[in-house]
Amino acid sequence: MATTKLAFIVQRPPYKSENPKLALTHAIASQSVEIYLSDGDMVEPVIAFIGDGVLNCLKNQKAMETYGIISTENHIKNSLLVDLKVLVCKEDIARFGLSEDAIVLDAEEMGADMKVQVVSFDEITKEMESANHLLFF
Amino acid sequence: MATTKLAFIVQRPPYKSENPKLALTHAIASQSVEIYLSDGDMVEPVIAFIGDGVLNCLKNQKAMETYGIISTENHIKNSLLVDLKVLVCKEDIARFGLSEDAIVLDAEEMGADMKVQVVSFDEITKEMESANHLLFF
Amino acid sequence: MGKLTIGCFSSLVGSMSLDFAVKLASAAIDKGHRVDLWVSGNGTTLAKKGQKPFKDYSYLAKSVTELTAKGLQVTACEACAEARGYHKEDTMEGVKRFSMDWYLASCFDADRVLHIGGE
Amino acid sequence: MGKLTIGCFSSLVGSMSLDFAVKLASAAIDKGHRVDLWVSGNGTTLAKKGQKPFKDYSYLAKSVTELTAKGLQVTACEACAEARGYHKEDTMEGVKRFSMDWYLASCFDADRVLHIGGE
Amino acid sequence: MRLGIFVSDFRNSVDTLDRLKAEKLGIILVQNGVYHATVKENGKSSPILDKSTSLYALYEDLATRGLTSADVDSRVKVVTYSDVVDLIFNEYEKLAWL
Amino acid sequence: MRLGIFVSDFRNSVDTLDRLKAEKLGIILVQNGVYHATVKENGKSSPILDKSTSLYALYEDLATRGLTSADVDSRVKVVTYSDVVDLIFNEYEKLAWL
Repeated sequence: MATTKLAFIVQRPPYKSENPKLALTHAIASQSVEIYLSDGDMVEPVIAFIGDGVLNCLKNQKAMETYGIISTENHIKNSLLVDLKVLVCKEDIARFGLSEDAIVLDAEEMGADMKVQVVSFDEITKEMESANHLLFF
Repeated sequence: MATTKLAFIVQRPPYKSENPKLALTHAIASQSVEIYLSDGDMVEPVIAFIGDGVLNCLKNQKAMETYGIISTENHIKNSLLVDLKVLVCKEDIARFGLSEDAIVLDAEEMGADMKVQVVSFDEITKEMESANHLLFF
Repeated sequence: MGKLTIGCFSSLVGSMSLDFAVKLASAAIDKGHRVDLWVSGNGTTLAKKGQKPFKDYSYLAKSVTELTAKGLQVTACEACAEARGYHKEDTMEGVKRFSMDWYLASCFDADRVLHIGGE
Repeated sequence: MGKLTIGCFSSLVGSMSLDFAVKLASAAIDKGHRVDLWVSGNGTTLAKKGQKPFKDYSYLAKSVTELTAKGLQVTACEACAEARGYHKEDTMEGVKRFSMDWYLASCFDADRVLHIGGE
Repeated sequence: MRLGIFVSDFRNSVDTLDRLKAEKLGIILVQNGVYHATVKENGKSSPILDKSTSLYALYEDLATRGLTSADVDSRVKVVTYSDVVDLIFNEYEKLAWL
Repeated sequence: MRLGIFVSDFRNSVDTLDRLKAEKLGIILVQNGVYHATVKENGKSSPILDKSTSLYALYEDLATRGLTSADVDSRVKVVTYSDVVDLIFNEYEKLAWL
């Protein structure tokens, strides 16, 4: 019985490449990883948006209307729906002059209990320290 | 009878993507473009390396030994061999503290008469002005 | 009405530059312009037959098919495609494969050239 | 001896990151380590059957075939491949296709994970 | 020359824009380039907005990223793909995608 | 944590390196990252070389670009792929590719 903790750190804005989105879909895949593992073994992901990566978290992304693809916003909400831990760097939100109101913070309309946590970079560093492996996107 | 002048401007270092190399191979393709054109019509390419792009011009690139691919250096020499005009920005060479000795300047060993010209950015601007179209790599 | 030649060297799906190129081509054709689209390097993936639509991924095959019917010329760099294991039979209907000189010839009589060569 | 899991999300040929991943895998296997290689996004192009060698283009198909014979596990993201028109029959021999959870499972018991997610 | 420059990145890895000279120079912000029109870092607008008086940002790429006209700097005009076609053919004779 | 950071670009589009903290932090320059070890701009070395005392540059990527050990800053150790494997398993426990 073991748990491997993986930290998915998103440091780039959305849509230039699909990598920020792939961070979320890979983290969500932790829900089905047990088919490969022994009983009781787990993969525990944590997702953190830092630097320009916090721009992934803006509300009202119209990617489906404009380019026919599911928005990164939607993928963040899907992550909350399966109870993943999602962190956004407080200092970077301040640097961009964004109010918390402009940021995806919950997926209540989808029935998710989990919320996005706005935390200091020091908190995110602690998550990296407690993770077994780091995956930067 | 018309000539269309295309300016291929390389502004990024080699090998991160294959784009700087594709600038050269596309410019070289001007040699065979006549099959698509009327008699006397021509495409005249000029290649200019600016900014970090001047790093494409360093001598002794061992890309074949290390990764099994023809070096960008070799493609510059092939361009000279088919008499293309190749320019390198003088100010950027100075900025990187490179001597002209460190830069590919000719392909004499392959029998090319043409030489790489080290010119000021103002000269390169004039080439862009006289070109019909610009292609930045 | 003019002729616009677009060259795009970025990857399908991964980068949105091909999406940009296709949408711009569509808008220009709607206004009565002629458009040539050259895909080279990783951009040749646009020409692959059998792309599967997922809502998660950008899906351009349908737009390309519609636009070629409206006169868009799409040509993929032959060597770039072969290097990636895309052979002639892997190419989407309506899309051509030629050497790089095709792109230069298209630029020859174009009124405007938009070369998307960024990374 | 340890286990190294490498994830690579960059395109074949266009970026040298897949070259890096394959060379690092080879060096690690030569030292007796176990290596898993996960290719996702545009990295799935590494798994395409029928890549043609040109001296102008990076050609990794041969190295991958040799390394899988030496125990390298290469798995491509199934959805990413399908979106690009790579189906099961397009996949190089010795390379597997699974969902993203395969990568997480490989990370689970890896001693080291090198995730190449840059652009 | 009349030069239309497409900026598609928020963090540019090249300094070409600082050097290009043209009698008429327009900047069309597309893809992640649209953040130059909307984001203030530490209260400051992007220096790109000082490079030209003809500034455009693509509506579709703003909307994709959750941005609206209200977020866009007043110096920047929001345009659609259809407008970009007209800019290409009517306002500029040469184009550069950096 | 003991963190090995791979830098693969000459112009970084992210500022993550400036923020990461670790008891032991090593920087492995690969691909176009090797220019940090060799290029002086206006006479100045790359500021990346001040971020750590454990600096490495990949031999194969130097050679590819026409660079030799003689071009490399004295603070940086030239390593092969085989050496990188040992760094990964013996010197660091977590890895970051920025």
